[in-house]
Amino acid sequence: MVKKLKIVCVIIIFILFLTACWDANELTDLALATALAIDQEDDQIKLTVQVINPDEIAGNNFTNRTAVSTYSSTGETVFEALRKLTTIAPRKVYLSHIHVIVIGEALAEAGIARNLDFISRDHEMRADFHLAIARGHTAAEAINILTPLEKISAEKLASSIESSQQAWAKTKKVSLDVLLSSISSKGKEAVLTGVDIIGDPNQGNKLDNVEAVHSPTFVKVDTVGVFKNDQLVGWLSGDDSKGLNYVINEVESTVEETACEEGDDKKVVAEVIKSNTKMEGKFKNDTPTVAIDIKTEANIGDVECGIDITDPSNFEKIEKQLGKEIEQLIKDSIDQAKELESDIFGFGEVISRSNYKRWKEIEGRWSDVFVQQLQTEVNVDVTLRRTGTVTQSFQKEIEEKKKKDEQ
Amino acid sequence: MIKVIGVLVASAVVYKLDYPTVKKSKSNRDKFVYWIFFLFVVGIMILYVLEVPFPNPTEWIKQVYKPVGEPYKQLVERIVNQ
Amino acid sequence: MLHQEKISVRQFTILVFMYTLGTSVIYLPSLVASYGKENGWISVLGSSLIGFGVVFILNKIAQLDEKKHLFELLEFIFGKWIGRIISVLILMFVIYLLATNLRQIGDFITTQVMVQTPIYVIMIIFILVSLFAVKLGLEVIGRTSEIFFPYALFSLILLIVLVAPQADFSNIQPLFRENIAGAFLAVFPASEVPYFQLFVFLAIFPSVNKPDKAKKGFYIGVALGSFILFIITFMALMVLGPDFTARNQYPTYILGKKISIAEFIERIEILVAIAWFFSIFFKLTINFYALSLGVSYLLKLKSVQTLTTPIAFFVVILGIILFPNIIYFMDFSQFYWPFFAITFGLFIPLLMLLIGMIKKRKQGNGSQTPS
Amino acid sequence: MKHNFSYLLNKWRQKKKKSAAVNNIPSDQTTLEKKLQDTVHSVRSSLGESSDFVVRNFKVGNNQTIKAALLYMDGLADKSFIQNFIMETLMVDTELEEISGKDISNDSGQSTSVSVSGKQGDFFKQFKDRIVANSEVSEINSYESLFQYLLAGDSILLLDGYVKGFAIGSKGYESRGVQEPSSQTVVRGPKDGFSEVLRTNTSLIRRRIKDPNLWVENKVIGKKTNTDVAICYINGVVNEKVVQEVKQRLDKVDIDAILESGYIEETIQDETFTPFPTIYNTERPDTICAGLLEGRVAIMVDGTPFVLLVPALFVHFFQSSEDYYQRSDVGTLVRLLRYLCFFLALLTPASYIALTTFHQEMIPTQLLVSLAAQREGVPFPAYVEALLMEITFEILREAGTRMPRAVGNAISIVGALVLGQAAVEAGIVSSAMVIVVSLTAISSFVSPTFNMAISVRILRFGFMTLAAMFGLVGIILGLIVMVLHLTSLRSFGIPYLAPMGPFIPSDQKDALVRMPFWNLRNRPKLINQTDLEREDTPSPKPPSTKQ
Repeated sequence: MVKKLKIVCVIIIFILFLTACWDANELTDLALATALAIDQEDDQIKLTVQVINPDEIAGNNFTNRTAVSTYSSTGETVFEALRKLTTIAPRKVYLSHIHVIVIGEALAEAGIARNLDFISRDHEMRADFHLAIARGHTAAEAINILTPLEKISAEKLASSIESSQQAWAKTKKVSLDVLLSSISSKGKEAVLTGVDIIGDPNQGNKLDNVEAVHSPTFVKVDTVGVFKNDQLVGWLSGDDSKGLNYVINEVESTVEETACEEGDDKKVVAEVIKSNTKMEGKFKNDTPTVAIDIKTEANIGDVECGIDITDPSNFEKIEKQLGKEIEQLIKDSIDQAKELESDIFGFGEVISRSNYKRWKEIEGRWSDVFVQQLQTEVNVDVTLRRTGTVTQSFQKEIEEKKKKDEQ
Repeated sequence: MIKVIGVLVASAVVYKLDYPTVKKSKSNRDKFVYWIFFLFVVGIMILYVLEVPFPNPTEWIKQVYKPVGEPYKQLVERIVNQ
Repeated sequence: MLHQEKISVRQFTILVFMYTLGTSVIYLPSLVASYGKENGWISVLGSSLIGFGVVFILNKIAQLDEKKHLFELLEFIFGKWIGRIISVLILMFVIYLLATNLRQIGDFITTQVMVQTPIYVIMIIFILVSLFAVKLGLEVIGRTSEIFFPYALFSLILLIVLVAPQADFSNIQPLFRENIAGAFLAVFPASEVPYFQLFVFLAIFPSVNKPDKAKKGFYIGVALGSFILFIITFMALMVLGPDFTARNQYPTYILGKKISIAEFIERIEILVAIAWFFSIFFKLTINFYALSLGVSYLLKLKSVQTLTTPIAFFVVILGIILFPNIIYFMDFSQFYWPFFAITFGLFIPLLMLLIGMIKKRKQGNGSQTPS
Repeated sequence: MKHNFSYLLNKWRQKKKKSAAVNNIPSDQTTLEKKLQDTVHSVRSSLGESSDFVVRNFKVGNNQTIKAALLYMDGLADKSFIQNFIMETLMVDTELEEISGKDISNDSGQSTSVSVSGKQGDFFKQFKDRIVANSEVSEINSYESLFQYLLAGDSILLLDGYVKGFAIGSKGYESRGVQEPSSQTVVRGPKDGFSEVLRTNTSLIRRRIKDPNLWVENKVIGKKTNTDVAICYINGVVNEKVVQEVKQRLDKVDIDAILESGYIEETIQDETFTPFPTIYNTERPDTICAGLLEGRVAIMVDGTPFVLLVPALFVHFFQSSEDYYQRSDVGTLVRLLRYLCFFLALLTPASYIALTTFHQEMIPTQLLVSLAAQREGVPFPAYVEALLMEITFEILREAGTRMPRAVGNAISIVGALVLGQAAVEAGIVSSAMVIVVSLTAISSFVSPTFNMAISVRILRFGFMTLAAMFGLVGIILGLIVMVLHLTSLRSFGIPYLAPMGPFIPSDQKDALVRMPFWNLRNRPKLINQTDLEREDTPSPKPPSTKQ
């Protein structure tokens, strides 16, 4: 009985098999896309896809061809442009391995919401890519730049966004779900990393660019684009982005410096190894206020002057100065955001969490409230832990020697 | 037409292989009911491949539960999208 | 006569667990998030309470006569004709359920995994596997569930553990402030999926070798299933945020996509889907078995397996014609289905219990007087 | 139509049976002829004047009055034994003068005497009691028993004027001695293996289990071959139902020849249409003994070193006797490794096909790029490529086993260089596929039993096809079907997947893992139901160092 049924299954499956494999795609039929660039061209969307040339990366015999190639097409929508690509691209463009989606500045200023729906809807898209904005250039140019070391330039872009956030804290990596939820949230605005091209973009897409020891053209990520709703309204400088990261508790590691003496140009540099932020919203005499409480741990990484860091009082002094520096960073960053009228820190959400009723009252005009009324109390507490492999700097001896020489 | 033949061939194969399991029960009632059901399902499949429109049972259920379903729908819409 | 096979209490418990997860594990977060937003998890808790209530009622019904299955009980309680009419209605509900489940699998696979494959192919291969299981009988189904249970449980727990680092508590704040009414309203549709369908287990209840322990097993299965549902919903809300959860059709699958540990353990969402295939396979099979049992009983057939093959193909056709598109399905499943389910999943069992109790008391008095 | 046909077929078969019985001369039940030469003649003619049939005519007794004949098969019987211990006693040691006249019943007589005039039975008895000085002597009455003994290697002594004869045990055929088994080798553990002789095999088991409850029952199966089949079990430990079932099934076997235990295996197993073995076979006596001690039944067949063990469950095919000779943690790890390899051997090519053609998103980008680079220029789809490579491997493997040893090297060179390296370099297959196939091949050889490896090989192709059609969904559905099939299987009434499905907690100690001996208190529950307690070794505790 069972045996017969098995035969039924097998036969039916084989009948299906005759017409099956609808979804099978051989690897050789796929163009693996690693980056997408979306630009605005006149009224249309210009979509550029960077695809891998696998033979150049992992094959046995390398030729002079580049490891990646890009294809562009234009259409009314992203989806249409993507499908139009099939007329140019030799293979089916496969989107699951996209690392970066770069959006052109012009498009970002016009509003990105309508282009994001396709990206969140398509089943091939995974949610693990980074989004960025091309600053000052078109997005297509940004993904056209060839990079040394990493053959797939999209991967270089993704990894530099990640590593600069991790070690430098001057960018902000943003994934699709974070972007969408900040765009749709009432008490928070979105930010996206900016990608700058240093050098000549036309030079950058040629193989010469990577044949030189020092590539003349390269991409750099150290700014953050600020959105209001879904439109790009301005840019935060690197330091301001760092302030942003401090506030939203995304600093993993960065470098802070402070002058040895007041007004001195010689610095003591500390490496932040851990930072933890707590935000609390409250209403002080009807003024919405957010208290930002940051606890930072740092190690001394560089001492340029002869300050005696073995002296505990000096140590404390440096801690305090560093705290002030960070505080200043944050204040500048908030000022900048207020100037752009965009609550990128999510202060609105903080307030709604602490006092929901009052939040409901101001929810409708939050943007104005943020700019005009919102007060912030920043409190930074820096703790220095270690001093690296040496304690006292040799600078002190040099200074003393210099003094003796002068005498 | 080719689709109908396809369905018939497939049904014949299924019948050929499945019927012995019914035959084993040695009950005429079982066999009879099996034939009726089988023919019914084959009929439906043929109608389906001929793209004959079927009445949708979901619509009937909707009709039955309309008196409660509609007010509930409005209630949900009011509460969720307040 | 249709009941020679025996399954153990452990197997019964696992089947209940699988059935509870069934279709809901991948849909529920989205449903409750669309109603209750960040407080959606409350609805899962609420619905599991209802679930326990349902199990209580079902256990009581089973207690009326532990040797009778659902359809025999119906005839016993309501008399021959009314009992049969209700049996037919219940069978119609179960076949509808079966077709819907099959359609849900088809929809999931054709939206997430294999987009170009025609939906009927997916439905056919799933129902064929299920047919194979039903043909082999309840004993085999029970044992197979024991084999797959560790994987299903382990992979769901693994999913929860692996996405836990990305959980952000602020996503479910403010607690108990907003959308409370929605959260409580969602209890109703949230309990229809797993709990108002549990009455199907009355059909296999008499097959359990130790009926008194099976009652406890029923509770344990539902408790474990609800717990996993709750944790998954909670995690989906915390990791994806209520908006994203509500917007996605299959948030649990997206949750799997979020797994990324040390850039090495990632891209393993299909493993989540596999765990789900197992649970829905058992749900499908139990419904299928109950359906075949009912049909065979009503038509006085010798074997449960007689009509399985025609039913299997009928269900595929039914699954295709029931819902012309996914929005129609979502609308129906949100606003009409809960009423449809509660009629059979709660009202009829309640009625059975009430009349059954009265009847039994009468019988008990009757039998006591002569002695 | 069909009915008619099968009816006719059956009739024809029955007819054939009858006619076969008629042709058989002499008929089995007929007694021997009274005249010696007649008997010898009919034996000779029924053996078709075979050249290895030897008849030695001689005379015994006073005045050489009694005609006798010794019949034996050359090659089956031990010639020197016949010479020294049968012929010599009969012809030399018997004092001829005294053979007549003396009273037969006179036991005090120093020498043997035989009287022709005495009563037949008495004379015959005398012969049996006194003259034939062998330990194994039995009377024969019919041709059936005559042939049975004769063809088993015994010598037949016939006396003129009697319808009875003697069968004297003189088996002494050439046989391979006890050697190291070639199929299941171990690093640590006994190195002896079963041989082709049934008696040797039972002795190997007896030597290990010195218990009167070790029972060996004989059966003769095979209408033509009359093969000895022994059922061996430990009474009181074994599950009686299983023994009954084995006996019943063996009784039902109606086959003309049993050349190997495989014949028995196929005729008595529960389900015929399954790729999975439901009967265990091994060449290792220690494995069989362990099985007997668990309460299982061994079936030994004369003429093959492969002994069957029933019931055989899925887990048994992943247990090697060495697991128990090593420390339990090592045994456990190795056992888990075998399960892993089972799945690797089953699913690696299928998963490769599914991942590269359906779920490219699951492969990390770098790996995908390198896979894609390898596949550039490969003309076949992944499925065809995998199929080609798997079939090639199967051919190589089959060639390797059947080849004469001397050619073996050539095969491996052809396999490794020509098919592996050259095919990759020529761009016909990708090197990733070579890795996949090699991994699969090696994994399938990890299995300690050969027949599980075979079933994996069969199923692998099914899974590959499913993967090519539906990707991972197909693989999962295939797995579900496989497990459903496995759970529906039974081996002599015991569910095949026990103790996992049905789950038996107490039997888990020796299923996926092997617990230390002091933890394995009980025998497996499902197989054995009577004498559960296996041992009571306390868990070892070092003497306390504290005073």
